[in-house]
Amino acid sequence: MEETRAAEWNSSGWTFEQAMRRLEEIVRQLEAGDLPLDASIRAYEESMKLVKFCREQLDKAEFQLEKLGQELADESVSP
Amino acid sequence: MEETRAAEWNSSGWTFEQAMRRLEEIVRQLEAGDLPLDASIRAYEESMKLVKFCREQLDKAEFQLEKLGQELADESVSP
Amino acid sequence: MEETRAAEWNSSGWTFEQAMRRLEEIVRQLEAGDLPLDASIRAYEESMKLVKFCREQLDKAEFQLEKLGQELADESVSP
Amino acid sequence: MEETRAAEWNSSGWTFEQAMRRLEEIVRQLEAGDLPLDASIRAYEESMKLVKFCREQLDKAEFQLEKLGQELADESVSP
Amino acid sequence: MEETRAAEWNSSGWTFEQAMRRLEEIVRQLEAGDLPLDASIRAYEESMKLVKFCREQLDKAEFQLEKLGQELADESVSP
Amino acid sequence: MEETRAAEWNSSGWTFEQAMRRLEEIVRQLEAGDLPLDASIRAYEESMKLVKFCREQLDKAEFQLEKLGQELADESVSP
Amino acid sequence: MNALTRAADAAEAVLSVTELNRRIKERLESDPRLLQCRVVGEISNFKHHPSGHMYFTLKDETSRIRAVMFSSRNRRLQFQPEDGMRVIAFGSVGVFERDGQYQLYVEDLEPDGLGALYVRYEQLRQQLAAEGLFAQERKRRLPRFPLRVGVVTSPTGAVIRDICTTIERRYPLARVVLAPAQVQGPDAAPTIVRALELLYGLEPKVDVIIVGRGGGSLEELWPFNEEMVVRAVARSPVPVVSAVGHETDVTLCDFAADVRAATPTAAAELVCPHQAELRAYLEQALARARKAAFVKVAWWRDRLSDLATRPVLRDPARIIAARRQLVDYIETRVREAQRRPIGLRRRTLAELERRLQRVELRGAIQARRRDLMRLEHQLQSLAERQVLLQSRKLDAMIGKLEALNPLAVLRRGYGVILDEDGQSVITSAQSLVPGKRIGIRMHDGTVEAEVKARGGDAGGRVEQLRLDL
Repeated sequence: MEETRAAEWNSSGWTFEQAMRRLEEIVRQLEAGDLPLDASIRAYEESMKLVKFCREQLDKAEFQLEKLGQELADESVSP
Repeated sequence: MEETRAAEWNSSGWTFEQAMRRLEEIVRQLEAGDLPLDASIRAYEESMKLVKFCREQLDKAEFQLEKLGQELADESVSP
Repeated sequence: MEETRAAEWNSSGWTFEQAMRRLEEIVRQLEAGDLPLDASIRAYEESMKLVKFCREQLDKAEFQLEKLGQELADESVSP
Repeated sequence: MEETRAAEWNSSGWTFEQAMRRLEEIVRQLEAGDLPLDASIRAYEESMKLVKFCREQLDKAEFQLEKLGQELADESVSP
Repeated sequence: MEETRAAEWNSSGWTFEQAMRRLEEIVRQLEAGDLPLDASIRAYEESMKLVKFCREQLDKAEFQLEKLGQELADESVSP
Repeated sequence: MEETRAAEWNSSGWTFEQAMRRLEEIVRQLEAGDLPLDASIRAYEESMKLVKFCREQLDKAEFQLEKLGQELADESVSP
Repeated sequence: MNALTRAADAAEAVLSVTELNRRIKERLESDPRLLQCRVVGEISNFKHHPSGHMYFTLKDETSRIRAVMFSSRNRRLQFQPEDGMRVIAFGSVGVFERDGQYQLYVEDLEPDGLGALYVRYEQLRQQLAAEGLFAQERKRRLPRFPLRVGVVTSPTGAVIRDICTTIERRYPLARVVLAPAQVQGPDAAPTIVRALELLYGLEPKVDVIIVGRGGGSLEELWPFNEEMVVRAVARSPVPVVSAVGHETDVTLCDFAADVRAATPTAAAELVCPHQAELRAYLEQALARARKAAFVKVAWWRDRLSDLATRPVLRDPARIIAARRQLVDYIETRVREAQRRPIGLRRRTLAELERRLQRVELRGAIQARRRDLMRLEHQLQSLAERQVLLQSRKLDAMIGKLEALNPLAVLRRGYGVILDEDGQSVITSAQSLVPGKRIGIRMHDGTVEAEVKARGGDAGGRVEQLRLDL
């Protein structure tokens, strides 16, 4: 199942929220400690990717917000 | 749903009050943080447009009011 | 409802008192700030017309009173 | 009601007393301030007519004594 | 049966956990002491291979962890 | 039968355990003391060969054990 | 006189006081003129004794007499005698011997003249009052602007003249309708009633009626106390002003009327307004109406200007300004809130990362390594033990075998003779024929030998010795 998920993940049509949910699931599994060794490693690896993806999404979002704010500021100054 | 709204909005048969209510809804959603991340961004963008729309409505209204007030002032001076 | 009223008003079979009551109602509504923006504008416009109408009525009334008083004075002097 | 009264008045079969009472009523109504504006004006106009009527009545009045016939036994006794 | 297992083993689709379970089974068998000498030796030989496999798995896992940790650290520092 | 056995034995497809069992049998026969001397001597001579065989087996096993243990130890040190 | 003469005639005859008083008493009480006599006089020193008897003095301008009226007599009196009251007493003169006093024993007492009328007046007043004829709530207000004023009085007297003069002067609008009546004398009452009835039936109606006559004695005013007159006044359909006599004279007619006037002139003044006042009122009314109308207009103007100058109308930008504030406020909130979803998520993400970091994969690997090591050691020792066990078993076997070594006796010098091929043991000498090749097994080896002889020649010759072991 993890394989499938990881695959799904790499195909990357995921939203931030899906990524976060997956990340939480992984963290929970890792915390529970009931994964086989290689699955643990893969899960850990996936979690790293998810963290990275989420961070990027957030950065992107922040950037968009800033851009929007800037546009609005320009508009409200210029006209 | 937000998509639909934004669409509705752009078709612009809205009143000032509707725009304000929508703004309040957006603020509430943003403050609660319960929108998906991308929806949040879109909501913010929408809110900025709504603010602009509201301001324009108010400018228009003010202009009309001033004109009306002026007419009255003219009448009450002249006759 | 405001539409209807404004229409009624323009058809102008109104009495001074009705006009004053309507004016008071409008002022109250405007002061309470519970009218929608466009309705506010219309209400303001209506109020301007009402003020004008009422003033004219009062002027007319006063003029009539003066005239009547004059007639009486003439009569009581002449015969 | 005022309309009716004013009309009645003009038809002029009124007595001095009726005129006086009407005048008093009008003055009371006017002073109470509960007449509509146009009714006030009309009332004032009516009051002028009433005063005029009463004055004329007084001016043209001639005292009259009417004696009813009753046979009295002994008129000469009375002091 | 052990032959079969060892064979299966050499074809190596095994996981760490399966290997560990097999090791424990071997221990149990050896403790029971009912294995013929050459079977014991073969079992021991198999167990040594399993130990080796497990070690490698652990080494690999550890290495991957190091690498991932390093990557994450690099990313969270650099951008 | 013993003949056959001894013959069998010399053809040498025996295991350590078979050899040990044969040894025990020989001991039991010798202890019973009802063998003719030459049979005894032959039995004894056979036992000597069996002992030799067993010892060799054990030595071989010991050697293998040592070798396997050594290999594993080497591996765990070197890489 | 007779007694005195007699006393002079018989000087020596001395009388006791008692005898004298008795003689006086006999004399007085035998005079018919002093029995059943009527005396008029004024009451003074009136005392109503607790025993019920009344004691008083009757007097006139020059003289007085004591009087007593016993309770058996005075119980029936219609009025309460009092000092100053003129009364006619009916009774007889008697003597009270103990005091030597003569006095009038009153059997009946009535008020003198007017007093009697007064009593009738009072009785009738009480009766009619009890019927409610004089009740205050029956009183009507006078019409304010009467057109026809009915007057019931003598057509020739001053009353009608006064009334006409007054009304003509004050209020010429009103016509006076005179219903003549006799206002005094025993026949007056019916004429008054008839006059009233006339006015009551008149068409057009009179608005108010004045009933009047000038001042006079009680007897003169009496018709206006007559029951028929009072009742006639009381049933008048229009308000009645009673103006009978002077102010001090109150007739029952006054009580029955709606208003009482002190004089006829006062009645006329009550009945109609003064035209000067009316004219003044008209002026005033006009001025008041005018003022009220202007006040009304001014009041509306104030209200209108109050409304028109309300901030919201004068400065409609306020309507907008409040909303602008709202927009600003909401924009501020939006701007403040815009990063909140990101912030919240960053926190969640950071928390997940922290949790990830806390996950001890390395530790898990170490634990597994330890498990593995333990297994390895176990395996090693188990495998070694297995070999050791077998090798001990083998050693034990060897020990036993050594003890059972069939060749052990050979050490003590025994040898075993084997056949030529060393396979079987030769147990009988019979089979040892000379020349037969045999093997001899000693403890330390086997030699080949050849049998040389048998029997006695016990010593064989060993040709060859070879160690086979």
